[in-house]
Amino acid sequence: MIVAIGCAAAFSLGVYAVLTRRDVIAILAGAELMLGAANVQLVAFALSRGGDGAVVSSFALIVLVIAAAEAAVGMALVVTAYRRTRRTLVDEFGEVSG
Amino acid sequence: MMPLWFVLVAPIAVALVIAAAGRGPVRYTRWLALVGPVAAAWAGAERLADAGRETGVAAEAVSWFVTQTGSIDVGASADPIASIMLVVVGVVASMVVVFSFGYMAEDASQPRYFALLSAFTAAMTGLVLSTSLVGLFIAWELVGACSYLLIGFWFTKPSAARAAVKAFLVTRVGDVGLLFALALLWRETGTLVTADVLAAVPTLAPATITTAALLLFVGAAGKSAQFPLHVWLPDAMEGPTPVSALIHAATMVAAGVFLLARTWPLFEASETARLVVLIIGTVTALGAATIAVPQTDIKRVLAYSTISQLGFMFAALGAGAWVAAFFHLVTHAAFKSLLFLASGSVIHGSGTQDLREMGGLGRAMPVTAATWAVGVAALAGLPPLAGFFSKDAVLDAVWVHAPVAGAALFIASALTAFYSFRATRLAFSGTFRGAGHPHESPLVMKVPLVVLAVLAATLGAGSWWFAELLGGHAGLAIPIAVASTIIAGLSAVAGWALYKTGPAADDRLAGALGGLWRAAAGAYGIDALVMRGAAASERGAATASERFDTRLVDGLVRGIAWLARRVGREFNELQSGESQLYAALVGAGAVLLASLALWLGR
Amino acid sequence: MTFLWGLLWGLAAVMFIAGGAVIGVWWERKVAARIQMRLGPQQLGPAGVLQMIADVPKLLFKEDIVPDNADKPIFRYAPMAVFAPIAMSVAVIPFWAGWAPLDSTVGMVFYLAFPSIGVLGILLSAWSSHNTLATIGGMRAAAQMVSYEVPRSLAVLSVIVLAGSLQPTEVMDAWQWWWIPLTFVGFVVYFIASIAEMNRGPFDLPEAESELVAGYFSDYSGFRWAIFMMGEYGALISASLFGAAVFLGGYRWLPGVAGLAVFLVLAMVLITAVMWIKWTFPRLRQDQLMTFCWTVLTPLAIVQLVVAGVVALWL
Amino acid sequence: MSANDLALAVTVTVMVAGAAGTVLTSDVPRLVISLGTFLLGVAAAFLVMGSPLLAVSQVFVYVGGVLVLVLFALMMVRRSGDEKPKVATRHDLGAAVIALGVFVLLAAVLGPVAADPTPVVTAPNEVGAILLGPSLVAFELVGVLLLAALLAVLVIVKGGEDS
Repeated sequence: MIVAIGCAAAFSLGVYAVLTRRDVIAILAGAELMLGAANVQLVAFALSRGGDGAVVSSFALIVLVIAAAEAAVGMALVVTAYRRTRRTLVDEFGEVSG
Repeated sequence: MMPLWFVLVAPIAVALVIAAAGRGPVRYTRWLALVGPVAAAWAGAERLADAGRETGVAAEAVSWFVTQTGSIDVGASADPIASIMLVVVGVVASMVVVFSFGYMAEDASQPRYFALLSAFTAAMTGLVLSTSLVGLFIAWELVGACSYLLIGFWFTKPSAARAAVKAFLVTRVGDVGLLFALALLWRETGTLVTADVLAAVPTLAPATITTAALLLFVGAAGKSAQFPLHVWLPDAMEGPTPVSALIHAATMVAAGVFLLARTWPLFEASETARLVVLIIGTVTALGAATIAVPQTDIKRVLAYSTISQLGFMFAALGAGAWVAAFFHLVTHAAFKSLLFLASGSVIHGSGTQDLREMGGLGRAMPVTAATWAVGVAALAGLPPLAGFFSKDAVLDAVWVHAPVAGAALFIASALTAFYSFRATRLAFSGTFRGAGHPHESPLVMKVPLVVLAVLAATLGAGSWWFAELLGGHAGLAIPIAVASTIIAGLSAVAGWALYKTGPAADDRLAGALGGLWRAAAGAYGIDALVMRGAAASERGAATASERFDTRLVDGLVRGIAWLARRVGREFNELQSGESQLYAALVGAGAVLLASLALWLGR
Repeated sequence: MTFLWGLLWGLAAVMFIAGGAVIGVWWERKVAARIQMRLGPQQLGPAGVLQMIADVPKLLFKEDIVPDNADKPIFRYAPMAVFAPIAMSVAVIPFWAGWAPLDSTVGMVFYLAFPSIGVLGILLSAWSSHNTLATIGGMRAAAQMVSYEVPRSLAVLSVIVLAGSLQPTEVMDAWQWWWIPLTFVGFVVYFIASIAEMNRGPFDLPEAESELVAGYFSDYSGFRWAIFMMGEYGALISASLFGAAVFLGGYRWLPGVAGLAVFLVLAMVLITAVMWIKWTFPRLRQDQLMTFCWTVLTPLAIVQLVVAGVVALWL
Repeated sequence: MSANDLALAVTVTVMVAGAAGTVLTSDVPRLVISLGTFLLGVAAAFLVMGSPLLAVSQVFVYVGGVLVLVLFALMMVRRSGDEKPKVATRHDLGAAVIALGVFVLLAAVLGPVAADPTPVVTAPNEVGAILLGPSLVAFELVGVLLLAALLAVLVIVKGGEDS
């Protein structure tokens, strides 16, 4: 119960960050919040349902690695975009939308 | 035994080969066009030789598609009727093809021409052989399509293009009737295999039978140019003359008769339908015969003659004598295709279609003149030529059945003899009135004429065999035969004698007959009437559908477009390129949907 | 309970490191003085030991300057974040047969993972100084440390593969003398990468006095500066201990207390070697630093890992 | 409340506090510290739930990797003069409602069904056995994904330099 509600709270805080931050990097930070919360919830739920610890851990590990890869690519995009446009606010990427 | 599939497939393949080979090798590939007709004639003859032992055997039948209420089968079989038709189609078509070698020799579009002829042969044999009404309908439409393409063969001529369209549209009216008939029969019997449908006739309500029969007759009337759907046939003469011989004299127009013969049990079960067929047939026979008299175009004379003779056949059908009608079909195919080919030869040799510009051709083209004479005599019903026997059978049947109609047909046959000999005298006697030097046609054109002339002269002898094969009554009704011979002979003499003076006789006759002559010359204005009526109804329908289209359909479309634009403009605001707004919408949507799912799934 | 023990050992480690750092400074000075003929650490007291006693009060009593423009709370506590992870990492080093302060089942990864938190501390302190030179230094440090973590981890991985365990004590149990020649390349990679990790020369670009005026800690003074120094020496000690243990066999050479002594001597040798290198080699350029990491050390570490893997398979 | 529950409650509280800080602060270092707090909370939660490997990996990958990356990127693009750089935010009621909706939904759905876990201590070799056994394909795919990400980053950054 505590874990579920806590993770839900952290997750929705991440949602809020993604929705309100203007800064792409901060938006990525919000996404990290959601990923982390979801991962904890995943492990907690699996264990409370009698899941095999090793399987759960391996699964969560894979999630973790993929999320890290996503963050790396995201950062690369941000830095490149910044180099080209000197901007990192989502509002300012208007021209990207065409 | 020639397999039926070969008869069907070979002409199609040949058509493709000829069309694909193109103009260069057409001198050789055009001979391939003979494959289909010869195969058809061969197959039909073989089966006729076996007649009585193998009848109505489905050679190949497959379920085309299966529905909940039944399956639609298509197949091919050759019963005696079909076999006879195969022979007729095959012989006439092969003669026409050979004739065309000469007639079309100068034409640049020969590959198209011979490919179409071959395709037509395939369609016609398909129509004849089909075991189901669906297959028949498909072939029926293919025949119509080939006819359209051949009438409009010289499509650069506006009149030819118009005639093709007219023929296509008018016969389409009949085809709708046929389609309705098929729908009705499908609903009532659950099958469209011809034999099954006919076997189910006794179980049907009389009204249903009458309706189905009349609808079938509408289809047949369209294809066979019966009043008032005959208007396309005279115009169809815009096509090459051999095509007229093949399609518009011998085979396609006979398809209506064939259809009624094929579905005869339906008509046998319906007195009303037969009466309608009799009336229409008689009116057509008499009317077309009168129209044929004042025509000055040799092909139009033959065209109205064809309509008239088809009216004879339908009158016989209406009188219940389908065997007589079918026999007349066969003999008519022989002598009318002969006449058309001979007229083709005349046109080829004299360079004109106008009777008033001919004359004296008998000396210039003796073979043509001799064969034409045989054909004319057969058409007029002079003994002992083929036409005599078949027309006698028709007159006998109709006279016995309905004397009024019989009398009308006697008049019609008198007129037939009259206009036949009028045309003969105008064309072949006297001196040449046109320009240039008429000359005899080459050998390839003369051979078919001779063959067909022999057939036209001798087919009458087949009368007994024919009756035996199809189960009609044999023999000659002597009083009728004598009467009709006398009438035809007198009329023929009258026509011959009256036109001693050439075209001037027309003026005298016109003066004597007054308005009647002019009316007949103008085909009683039926053409204009029909076309105007059709045009009016068409325009009404067009206007209605145009209104429907602009108001409702376009309105709907425009309304949707307006709505889409409006909605788009409203939502334009949303698509600002702000990814976070999208994310917010996705989030809101997810929450809404999930809560909805939770609320509903409770 | 694990937590409490961890906490306790962490505290002990802090003391250990702090003490070690002070000694290390003295020792370095001795080494440096020996090499560069400096006189202070040689002559102040017996063998110059009083130098370190003079150093400590000097640092503690210096004025604690916090720049006006700095983000003060972070400026104040960021150094702790540099030092603490290094102190924590000492907890998993196996000192004795079957004993480490925190004998975690994932100790090897723990050791590699926690110092990377220190990078965060460096970046934060650099950022909070609000000083261009500090920021550049911090970013250099971060780039350097994050990069050199890769070959370092790969090098350690070869030992992990050979031992088949992530638990330091088990690794030590499994250790064989012939691992030294087998993992020699890995050890060298580990050693060099560790020097880069602790931002010591010749990899001390982030604090290059001549360019960046001491880099990320240029605004620090007094004991906060001392914490950075402790962090640096702590990293030096920790890395030397860990390398001495898992690569060189640590206490396995001799039984009992003698083993521990051997272990510490080995670590001392490594520490001295690091100092020797610092005072001998010139500083690298930034691009040379990165190129060296990614084109020399990382491939070498991977080759080492493959060799170790093949041998582990063959065992 | 058992010690385990207490430990869970503490870690979760740390997580939520870190998350809240990440969302609310507009100051770059504090944002990073908050995010670090959250990530360490996650690692602690993994540890409490009996998976030290996950905890250490979390620290290794996120705190030492991703977080440094975030801070690095922030420093790189927010290095503006004297003025204190802020992380721009547009607090918004609609977003708050949506986030609240997500929270209510998740809590309402997961709260009743997800009891707090009793820790299952997992040895790293077991995880390794799973990863290299039944989940080998997934493991290899992750490897491929990481390689792809590496290449993608290289391409992206190089592409930025070229033009």
